[in-house]
Amino acid sequence: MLYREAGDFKTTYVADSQTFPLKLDRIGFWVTMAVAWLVIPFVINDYWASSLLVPFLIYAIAAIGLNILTGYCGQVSLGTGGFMAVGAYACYKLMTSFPDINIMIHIVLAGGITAIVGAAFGLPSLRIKGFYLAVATLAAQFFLVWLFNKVAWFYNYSASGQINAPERLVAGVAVTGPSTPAWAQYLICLFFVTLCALIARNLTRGTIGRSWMAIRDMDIAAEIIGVNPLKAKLTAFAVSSFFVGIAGALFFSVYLGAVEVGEVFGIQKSFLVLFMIIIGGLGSIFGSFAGAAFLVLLPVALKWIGVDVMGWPTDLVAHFQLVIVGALIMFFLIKEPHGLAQLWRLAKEKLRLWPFPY
Amino acid sequence: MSADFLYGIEVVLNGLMAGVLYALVALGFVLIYKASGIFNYAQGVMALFSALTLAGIMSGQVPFAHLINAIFGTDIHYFGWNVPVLAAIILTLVVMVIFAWCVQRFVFRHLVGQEPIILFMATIGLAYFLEGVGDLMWGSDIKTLAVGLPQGGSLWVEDATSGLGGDDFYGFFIDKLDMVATVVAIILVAGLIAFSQYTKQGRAMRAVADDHQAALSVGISLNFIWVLVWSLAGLVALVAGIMWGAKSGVQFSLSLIALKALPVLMLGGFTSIPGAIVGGLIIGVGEKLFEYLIGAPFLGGATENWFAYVLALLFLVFRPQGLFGERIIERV
Amino acid sequence: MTADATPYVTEDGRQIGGVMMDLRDITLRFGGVEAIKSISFDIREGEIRAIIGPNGAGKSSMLNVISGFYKPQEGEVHFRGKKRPPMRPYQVARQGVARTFQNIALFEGMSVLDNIMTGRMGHIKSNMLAQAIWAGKAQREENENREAVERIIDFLEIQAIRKTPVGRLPYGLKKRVELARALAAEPDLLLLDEPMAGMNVEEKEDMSRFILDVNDEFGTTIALIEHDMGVVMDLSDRVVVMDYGRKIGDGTPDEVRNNQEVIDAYLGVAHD
Amino acid sequence: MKMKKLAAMALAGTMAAAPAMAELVIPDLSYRTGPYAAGGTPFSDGYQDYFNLLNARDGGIGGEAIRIVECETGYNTEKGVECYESTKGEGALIYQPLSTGITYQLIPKATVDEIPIHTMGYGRTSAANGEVFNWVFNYPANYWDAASVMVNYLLDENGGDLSGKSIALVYHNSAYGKEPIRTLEELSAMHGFELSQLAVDHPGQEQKSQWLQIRRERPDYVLMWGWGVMNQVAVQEAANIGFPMENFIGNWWAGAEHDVTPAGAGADGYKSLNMNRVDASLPVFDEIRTLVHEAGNAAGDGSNMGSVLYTRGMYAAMLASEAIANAQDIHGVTDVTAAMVRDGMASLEITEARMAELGMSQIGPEFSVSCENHGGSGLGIVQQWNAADGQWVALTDYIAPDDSVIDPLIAADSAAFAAENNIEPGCL
Repeated sequence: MLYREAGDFKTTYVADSQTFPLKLDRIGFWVTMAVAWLVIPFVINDYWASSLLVPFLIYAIAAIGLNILTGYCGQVSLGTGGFMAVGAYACYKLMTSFPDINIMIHIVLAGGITAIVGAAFGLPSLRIKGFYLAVATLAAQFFLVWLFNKVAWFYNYSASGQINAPERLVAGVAVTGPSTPAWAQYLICLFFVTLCALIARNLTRGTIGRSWMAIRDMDIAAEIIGVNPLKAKLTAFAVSSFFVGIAGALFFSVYLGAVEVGEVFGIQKSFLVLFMIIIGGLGSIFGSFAGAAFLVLLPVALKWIGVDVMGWPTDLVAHFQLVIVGALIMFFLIKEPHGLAQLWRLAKEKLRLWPFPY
Repeated sequence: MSADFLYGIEVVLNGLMAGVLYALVALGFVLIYKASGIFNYAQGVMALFSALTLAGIMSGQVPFAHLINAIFGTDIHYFGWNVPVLAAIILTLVVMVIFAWCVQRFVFRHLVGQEPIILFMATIGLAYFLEGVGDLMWGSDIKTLAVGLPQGGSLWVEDATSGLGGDDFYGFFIDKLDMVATVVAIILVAGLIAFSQYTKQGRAMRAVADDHQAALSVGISLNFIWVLVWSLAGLVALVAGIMWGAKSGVQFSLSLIALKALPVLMLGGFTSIPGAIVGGLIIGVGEKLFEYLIGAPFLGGATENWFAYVLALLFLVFRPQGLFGERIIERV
Repeated sequence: MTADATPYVTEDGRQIGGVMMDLRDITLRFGGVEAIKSISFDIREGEIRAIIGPNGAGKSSMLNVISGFYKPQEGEVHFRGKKRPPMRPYQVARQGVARTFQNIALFEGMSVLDNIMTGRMGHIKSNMLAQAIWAGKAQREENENREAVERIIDFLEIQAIRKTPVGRLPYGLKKRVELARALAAEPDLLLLDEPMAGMNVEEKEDMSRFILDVNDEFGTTIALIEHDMGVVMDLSDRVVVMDYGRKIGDGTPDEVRNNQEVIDAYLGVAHD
Repeated sequence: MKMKKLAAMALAGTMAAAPAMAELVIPDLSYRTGPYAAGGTPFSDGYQDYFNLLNARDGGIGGEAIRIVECETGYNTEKGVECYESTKGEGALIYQPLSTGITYQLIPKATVDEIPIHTMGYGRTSAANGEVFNWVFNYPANYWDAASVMVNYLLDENGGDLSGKSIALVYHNSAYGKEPIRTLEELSAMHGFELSQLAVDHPGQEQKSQWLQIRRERPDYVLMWGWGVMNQVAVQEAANIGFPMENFIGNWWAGAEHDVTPAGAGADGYKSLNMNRVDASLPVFDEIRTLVHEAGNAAGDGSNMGSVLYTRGMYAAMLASEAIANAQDIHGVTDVTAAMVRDGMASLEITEARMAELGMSQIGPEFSVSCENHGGSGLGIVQQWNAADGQWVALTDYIAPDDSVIDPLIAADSAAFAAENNIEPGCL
């Protein structure tokens, strides 16, 4: 009985509403944080940063954002790619227009701009529901991508139509541009992930989170008992877009450094982030991480096994990768329809009983 | 009549034809959604897969040749025969029925009664899976579909109408392929309607669409019905795959035509076959006309992709129940 | 009979005040169907008001009008002496009107505690930024609300299921949780749509006790729809009877019991 | 039993992956899957087959064996970055990123890591300025050259005068597609032809609007910057509206066999640019057939040998191996580093004599690279599709672009890049 809750009593409401009510979970959380903040930065190299950890962290932010909208508030969105593009282009314009201001502020502001755009595109959600809304958010997706591609002001009239992140420093260390050390890239993303996860956690366990969930579970009843649907939906769109915008800004400035809107923030990105939260678990912060990990790390792992270990032709491995990822998604669903987060919860419940199952 | 006006009419005509092609894709979504409440994300990939299978069978390709060669060190690619079109289409349909059975047996039978979002997600997995299998089976090169469909503008229409305008007007351009697509779409829809009205299976299908429980209680096998609708969706996917593939060759991008169907579905509703047709026509005409009148002259072009969605969105904001939906009365 | 609105004290010592809500000539139509035909009645402070009638009489629609979900085509709603302007349901709720639903409308994906906390939506003052930081005012407020909710949980004796997801609860408990959610709003007017439907005798007794206690202890005005005549007659101070969208009776339980039109409606005398 | 076999395979795999001493590591960022696989597969086959030929025939380059590390990108930028990061540690000597998106990723990264990039006829055009882009090479030609070559070809067709002619540009609505616009606008002002632009949104399956517009406006020529499914559909639609195919010219990424075959006979007469000559009778193919394919070392199934993109891939491999050989000469060692290969590229000279010696006479233009000019000569040929024979036929010899138009554009764009990124232009 390594993992247990017996004897773990709460004597205050504060203690009762904390993020990890169980002591063991708390210890696990702090160990993870310690490793993430104090160990990984010292051992990370370029490959681990650019291929695995940085994209994983950024997708986790985007997934948290979309999970707030879809998982907590029940509004299915396929505009994530477009909103990420807003974050990226806002960040680019801010970076190049006000080069003396700290990039961290630019990234947060980019999130804020995205929040405004997101709330504006959230307006139809007051009339349109369910899958119809999902398809309506595609209008945002296609329009935004077209706009950033078409209006040269957004890419500072560069001949190529690409946007390039110039070098910016935080505390004397480059965090964007080619000479960014891997650990700095990683740490800035980790900082924003931690921040976003914290904010998301606080919002979802409080009043506003309950109003989102109420709208998700039964919107009419929610309104009748006093939830303002306009406010709940628009705040969900705004908060969600804020995170997605930060993810887009980081994706452009820290991770890729150069971006073309149609290719990087196309419809595929919207679907990918949606897949992450569904696979990870709707309405779960942990699920956002799990889903991002599943779809970022699994393909790389499969490729490594197929190409480097088994020595198979790369194209066969790529095809098998699709087959395996697809089959795994279906398999997990049949075993546990509520995503990896639920699977994890069930595993923990089993652990609580282990080794005495009754 | 002025040439500009006539060209406007030409744009509308071609928009209608394009709309038929969009509707063909949307139809597959509607069939499955109506009968089982599944929003089938894999419909586009099914179109790709069925067209790949058809092209592969016709040219006598060995399935999984690349895989077999990689494992056994062999060098096989083709059986060395060509299968006639009709036989190949029938064989492809057999493959699609087997596929439908597998989908039902191995995936959705285990997910009965789950929430729509979970069913949707399962189709995402299915899309990945099928895309991978399609590549493994038939390779990822572009295949030419020589099923004997006519191509090119109809000279007859062009000649007959060239006198309408002045010297600047060259007559209406109507693609022969589009005309065939229209005819095929009409036959397909008529066939589907006849099937659902006049056959036992069709009536059972409609019963299931109306009420699962009630259908079960009168002894209809849900399993059978679902295999049936997935097979029908496979048929629709094949037709859409042939029509689109005739233009571009059969290639990966064929799976992206699903995106063209989404605004149509928004407009026409996920459960209405007439909605899919009329929605397709409205989207086709709307986006082409917008590009002709506003997009190309004032906005720098390439507006069709987003305008289709904006059109559907505007429509829904003013009429949330869609084209043929009944007025929604909310209850608690 | 609505004219006489002088406060009085009931036999069991409860305080009945003046008119709290006054519905005047309410007519509600869905397309061509008239669900409510020019109905007027009032609800007085501190009383338990029952609305009865056969299925399809328009009772739930009436509650929906009161809670602002349906907008009547004709008629006026007066609340605390003032005409109520057109309002969204959540604004009505924030004026102190809470309710339960005929077919339980709990938030299935949330725990019992969260469901009840949702009822306190109107009592939250801290803004989103404060909530995001989760310190100071926001947390203090959360704790105050939690204490209020815990009192209701104690009151309704559902301590043991606090953290349980609502979806896993049996029917009777769900009904109780829904009542708790409505009470959490500390309403002035509580609307109960068939609070005892589908319950066995013991559960009905429990629920009746809760309703009386709520009315008694918090002084909450209650309007309820119920089919069980025994319960209605025992609980309520005054009863409105509806049939086919019309009001056919209004008065004390005894008056209603002896109303010929009401008897006809309930005995199923054919309409012409 | 099964486990044993798997373990043995795994072991063999790890052993093969362990870097052996003194070999020339060349990554191949291929895309054999995804929407553009039809173009990526033959290129990658040609690229690898040529290096395999060198291994089989000459024991590598200068006696050093070549090890190819293939990495599948699916033409996806993020996967491309993953591929770059996972292969650079193995001692990669030169990258051929093969996609615009990946190229833009790698330009800054590879500059910091000091590994040369060769973007042959794609990527960032202003990388031709070697003083700003020390580590990036885009010889033998770039997109702006291509636009100019097309116009020069048309000038030639029209007796040197294009005034009053109308030319429509159908382009992929992306950074890649927009590349030629500035050059064509300059040229239109210079030669007096009227330029109209028609954007086609990704992916480009539905182009009815654009081609109806072309049918209405009847431009004299249509130029195309297309990619992927857009190419096949454009060729089909052009044939549908009865546009004279000989007046329809694609760039060199819109001129492979698979771009025209789906349209069948309708595509006959369609023209495209090419940076390399397609000639299935080149002696080098015989060598590849006997020494690589028959030895069982072919990268693909061998079916696309001699095709446009296979030839281009092989040509790219030849340019890379020549640069490595040049580096070995310069530095006097055979086990060269990436920085040495850069030197080899920066002083590369391709002559007809050398190409003939390699069994690929006339495959590309003669050109020389210098520290300042990383762009080569910018020459291109015009080829035409013969649907009956299923062959591309070269119509012209190598045509030169108008450097007086392009050079200032390159100077301006690279100066902007240098300013944005605090680069002090100069030779290494």
